[in-house]
Amino acid sequence: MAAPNKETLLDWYRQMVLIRRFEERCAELYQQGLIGGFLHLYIGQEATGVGAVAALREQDHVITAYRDHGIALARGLDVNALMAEMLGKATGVSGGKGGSMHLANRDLRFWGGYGIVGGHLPLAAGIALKAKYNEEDEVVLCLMGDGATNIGYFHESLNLSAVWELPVVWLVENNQYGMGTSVARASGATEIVQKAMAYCCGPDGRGMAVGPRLDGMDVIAMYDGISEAIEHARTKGPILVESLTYRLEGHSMGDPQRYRTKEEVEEFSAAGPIGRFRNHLIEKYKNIGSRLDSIDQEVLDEVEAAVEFAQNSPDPTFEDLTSHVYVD
Amino acid sequence: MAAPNKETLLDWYRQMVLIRRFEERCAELYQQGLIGGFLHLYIGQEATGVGAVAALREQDHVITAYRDHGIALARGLDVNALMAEMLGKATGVSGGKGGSMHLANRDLRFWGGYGIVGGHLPLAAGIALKAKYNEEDEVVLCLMGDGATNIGYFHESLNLSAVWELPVVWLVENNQYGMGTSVARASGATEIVQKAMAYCCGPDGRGMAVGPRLDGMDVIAMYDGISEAIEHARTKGPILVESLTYRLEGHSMGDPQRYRTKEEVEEFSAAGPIGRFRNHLIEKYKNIGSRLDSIDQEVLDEVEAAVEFAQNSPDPTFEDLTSHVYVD
Amino acid sequence: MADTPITIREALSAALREEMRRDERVFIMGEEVGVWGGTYAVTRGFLDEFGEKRVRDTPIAEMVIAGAATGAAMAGLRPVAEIMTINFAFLALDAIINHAAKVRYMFNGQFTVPLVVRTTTGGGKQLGATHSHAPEVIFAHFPGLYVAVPGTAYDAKGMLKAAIRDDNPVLFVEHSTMLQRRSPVPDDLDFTLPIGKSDVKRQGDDVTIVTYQKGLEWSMAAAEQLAKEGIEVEIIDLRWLRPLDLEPVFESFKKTNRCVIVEESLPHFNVGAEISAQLQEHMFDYMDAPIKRVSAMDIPLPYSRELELMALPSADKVVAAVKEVLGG
Amino acid sequence: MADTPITIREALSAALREEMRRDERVFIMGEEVGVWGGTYAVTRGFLDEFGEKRVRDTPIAEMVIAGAATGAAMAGLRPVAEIMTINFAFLALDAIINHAAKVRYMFNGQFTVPLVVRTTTGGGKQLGATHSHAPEVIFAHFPGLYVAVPGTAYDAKGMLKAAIRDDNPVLFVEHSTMLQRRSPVPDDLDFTLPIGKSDVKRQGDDVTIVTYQKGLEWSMAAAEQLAKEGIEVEIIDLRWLRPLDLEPVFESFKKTNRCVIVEESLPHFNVGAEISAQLQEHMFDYMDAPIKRVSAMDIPLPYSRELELMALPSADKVVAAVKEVLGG
Ligand SMILES: Cc1ncc(C[n+]2csc(CCOP(=O)(O)OP(=O)(O)O)c2C)c(N)n1
Ligand SMILES: Cc1ncc(C[n+]2csc(CCOP(=O)(O)OP(=O)(O)O)c2C)c(N)n1
Ligand SMILES: [Mg+2]
Ligand SMILES: [Mg+2]
Repeated sequence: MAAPNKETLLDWYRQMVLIRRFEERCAELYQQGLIGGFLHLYIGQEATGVGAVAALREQDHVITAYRDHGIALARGLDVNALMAEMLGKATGVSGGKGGSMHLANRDLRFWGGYGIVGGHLPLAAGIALKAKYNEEDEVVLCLMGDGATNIGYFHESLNLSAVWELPVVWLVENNQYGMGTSVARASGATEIVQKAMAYCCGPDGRGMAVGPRLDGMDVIAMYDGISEAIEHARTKGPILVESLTYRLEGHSMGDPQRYRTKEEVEEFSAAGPIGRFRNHLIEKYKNIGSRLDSIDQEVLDEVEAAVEFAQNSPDPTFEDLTSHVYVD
Repeated sequence: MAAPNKETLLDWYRQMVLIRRFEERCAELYQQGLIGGFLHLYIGQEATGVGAVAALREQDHVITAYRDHGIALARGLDVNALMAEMLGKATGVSGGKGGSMHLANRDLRFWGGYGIVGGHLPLAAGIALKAKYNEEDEVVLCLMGDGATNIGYFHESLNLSAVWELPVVWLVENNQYGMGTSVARASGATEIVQKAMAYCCGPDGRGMAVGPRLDGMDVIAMYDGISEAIEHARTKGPILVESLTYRLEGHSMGDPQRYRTKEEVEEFSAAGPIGRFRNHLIEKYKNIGSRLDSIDQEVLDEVEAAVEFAQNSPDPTFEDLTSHVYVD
Repeated sequence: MADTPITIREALSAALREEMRRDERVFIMGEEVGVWGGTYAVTRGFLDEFGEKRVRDTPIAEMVIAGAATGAAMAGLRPVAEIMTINFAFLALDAIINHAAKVRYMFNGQFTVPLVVRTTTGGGKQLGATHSHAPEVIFAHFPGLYVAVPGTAYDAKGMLKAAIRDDNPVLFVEHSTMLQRRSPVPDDLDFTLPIGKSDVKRQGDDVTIVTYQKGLEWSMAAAEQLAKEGIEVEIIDLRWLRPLDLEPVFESFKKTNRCVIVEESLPHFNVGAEISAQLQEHMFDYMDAPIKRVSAMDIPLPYSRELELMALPSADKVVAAVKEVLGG
Repeated sequence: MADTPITIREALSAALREEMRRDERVFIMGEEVGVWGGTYAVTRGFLDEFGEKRVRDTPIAEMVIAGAATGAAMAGLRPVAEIMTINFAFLALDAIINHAAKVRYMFNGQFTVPLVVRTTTGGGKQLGATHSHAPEVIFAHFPGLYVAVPGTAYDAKGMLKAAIRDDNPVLFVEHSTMLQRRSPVPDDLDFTLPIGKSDVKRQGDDVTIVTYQKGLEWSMAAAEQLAKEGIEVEIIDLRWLRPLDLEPVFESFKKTNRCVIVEESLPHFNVGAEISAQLQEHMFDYMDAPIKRVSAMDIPLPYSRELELMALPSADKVVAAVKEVLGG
């Protein structure tokens, strides 16, 4: 794993800002009634998604839960098509049938966001099984929330991946809450990586590796940690990794947030991943400020253009309504 | 926990022999077509059930899976009514509606055998919640097989018991196979108690305790170990305990047993719990041989009488068929 | 009787609060019922009034929510468990059907399960395919359980109180888009409605409409449109899918000889199928026209607002069906 | 075509073996499919022929069996997953309905799920309430999935091969008490039967019987009895509950004007309800008598042999229903 060069770091910065602006714009569009359903923003978690996805190789796979905008953008899905999906348009990544929770792009090996907590974990195991079955050098990165680690799907999926030695990196985005329930109120083990002990270690050390608890607010730490985890998954088998991060917005829109204090949120906001990374870049490279500013501006324009694209896109039709229920 | 005296030990011996004879007789009745459905014998696991249940106080609760005859007998359910249930008679413990897999006696706080793997684990958590809710000094002993520790129910139930600090002793009867699948082929962690790490330890050490791996072929070791576990559950919270045992017969009737060798079975049979305990008693108490012989004979008679009782009992009627679907 | 107009949300809250005050054994458990105040704000303020013992937040773990509540009910408490939406109840199907609904019968009446599982149903909120089911019918298929589907505040309160007081397990289904609907509701602390009684919500001589919950709204709106054209429909609200009370439907049909069944669910193997089958069987001589069903289209629900509306039933679709059975 | 009389078990084995030989992507996974040789011996010898890669024993974990198979199918393999009995598929309802059946639609056709989930159904073996369901109807309710219910060896082979070759997810339901039934089956390696085609299994002019699987046996036996009395029934075997092919039923009904629907399932919200509803809707002018349904009684199935037989349908009950619709 080569240390990322300046252009790579700037690209990560761009991705993180893009996610932030995209999310903020989505929140506005939701308020205006242009986005419906649930809307789970990735604000605060950008470093986790960008760093983790950056560690993937082209042939690797990624799958996540409904909090999926950031992962989709990091994996390089088209911003226009993503925004169009938010607005339920025919040009959306899922033709307007999926919405915010169900973004995907098969060609980019982004297998989608999924709304049933834990429901995508078995899918990740299955995708990894395909790689192993065909003896292909591919790894699956499966992201999930801390809350998802308490559901039966988690147990069955991680265990199967251990017994079958599947190349999966199980990455828990521990943003400290599942809706309004803190980790300590929902989970016996509060250090979530410890749960890997239940799937470790069979004969000859086979089984799940207890991975690191990464600083999910540091994109470089995420990149490094997940790069190593992918190497582990390729060569040894599944691994459970935790990212310590924070959700700066409500769970979805309209969350009364009675479960945490304003002070807590402000503290995390001040130490937010984008400002931190910006400072890091400014410290590391002199005169980078104007580059960063112009990235900020480009991204703003990109998101605006995406909104325009989406708004000008056609609605899906009655034909779309009935298509793809079955393969004909 | 007082060391068991001679009469207690003899009673355990009696219970273990009773289970063995009961099971052997059931196997015959199955061959004769008098017992139907599935029949999961407890042969080989007698020390586990008898020692564990002996550790319970009257106010404690016990619940198990479909391999439930031994637990029912150890908890003191009437042998006649048990045998009648096997034969589907109206005088059976479940009125002939439950069968071998669904024995229960509410008064004796034996909450039943259950046929869905893992399905009774949440029930155990709920029963323990009742005790806690009412501030009653009661513990639930929940037995399950090694195979059951891989299902979602296990994860969700153990986690809830940890988060809510419920007084449950989760006892895994590790008889080395779930049907034909060995522990190593089914479970990431091969030392099953290690799975407690996923539910341990929250704030202030709250959570699941990693209990001992007990010698499930030694009734005294089981009694001691479960006695301690009950004390832990009463005062501190849930604990996961493992009994290392062996199923000497097939999974149910008609198991081709392609998954293990005759030699393996013979080895365990030679070291079987009843012979071992008998030798222990003979070493410990002189002249006990005739006492043991007469217990053997009494038990034989008791089982024969139960068969007779069952065969002479009436079948359930059409009225029984439709009763107890709902409370009126 | 002092009837106050309140919303369905308020009616549900009041029912729960009154029953919790009346009976110490009644408690609630589920995801976000406590600190958050209930995803749909039904239990707002409950944690303050009743404390953590009786208002229990759970991990995201539907199997154990339903299963542990079942165990607690068997042991003598009276849990009201909440499964956030009926989509997630798919995960609890085994706990609800194979355990809650069966333990009484299987053990010949030894156990009683005074359990209410509250959940929300329905599409129409752009939540996409996995979050928009109205699959009550699959739960109503099985004996041992009751299934409540209230459509007004009056019914919601009276039925929920009855469900909590009843000794049988009840799946209590609330419609997530109808919580703001308002109607007069008695303040009487002992106001309950009988279990398994349908209700004539509108009188008319021309066509019988059988429906429930959201279908009630579409039907009422259709009735107004039709009345303008001189067509008077009689609307029967099932209120319960189990016990299913078709007597008032038969009575009505004897008068109208024509029937339309309106429901939000899918078009095949749905509630309307059962009613249609029973009508033609028992009212054969009264049939003047084929019975029609109005339901959603036979597709998963899409995200796009336009598409979703096309797929769901509507007052217009009810009007059209009524005219069809009138031979229009 | 060289038709050899073989059992349903042999037909299923042959179908699986032929398809696995034909297509490297086809593999099987499930509890006890490998070393044990399949709980019902359908996959006996497969491990030897195809090896561990393609014959995969799993832990007891139905959620991940169905879910991982779905993921593998999305990724390009063609899994045949086995859920030991349909009772345990309750635990996989979310994986099957919310994932396997929906991912194609939700992501607008990006994913294809060439998955077969094999399972066994049916009561009649004294397995008690939780193990004796025939709940195929609840799976057939949902679009996106096909549901196969073969009743002869010929159908079993042709339908299973078609299911494996098809690109849609199929729940393939086998009846556990019919595996020894024998009929001539083509040896042709490319013998398949079209998906979603029902079949006239007996011709007659007096009454149409619509049925499937075990109902077919009861109906055939009833037909013989009735023929002796000069009553000739036409028997239509649905073979698939989804797609549901009622054309042959309508055709037959035009001739007979009377219909009895026979199924093993529960009496309410069952398969017969849908067929009855469609018949009265589309064949109203041909109806000479109310359509009758024959099903199990509305209770959980009990253990006792006598009670279970009372609760299940029988040839006699079919005879009685036929006479009833004939106005006898
Ligand atoms: C099976 C299931 N249960 C409940 C829900 C409702 N729900 C949606 S998100 C969520 C919280 C998940 O928390 P976490 O896994 O920590 O992810 P985060 O939202 O923090 O990213 C819940 C309870 C659901 N979608 N699926
Ligand atoms: C949910 C579920 N899946 C599968 C089965 C079928 N089955 C019955 S017993 C069993 C093996 C269980 O093994 P274990 O838990 O080790 O218990 P043991 O039989 O060894 O006592 C299986 C797979 C079941 N009853 N329930
Ligand atoms: Mg979280
Ligand atoms: Mg075992």
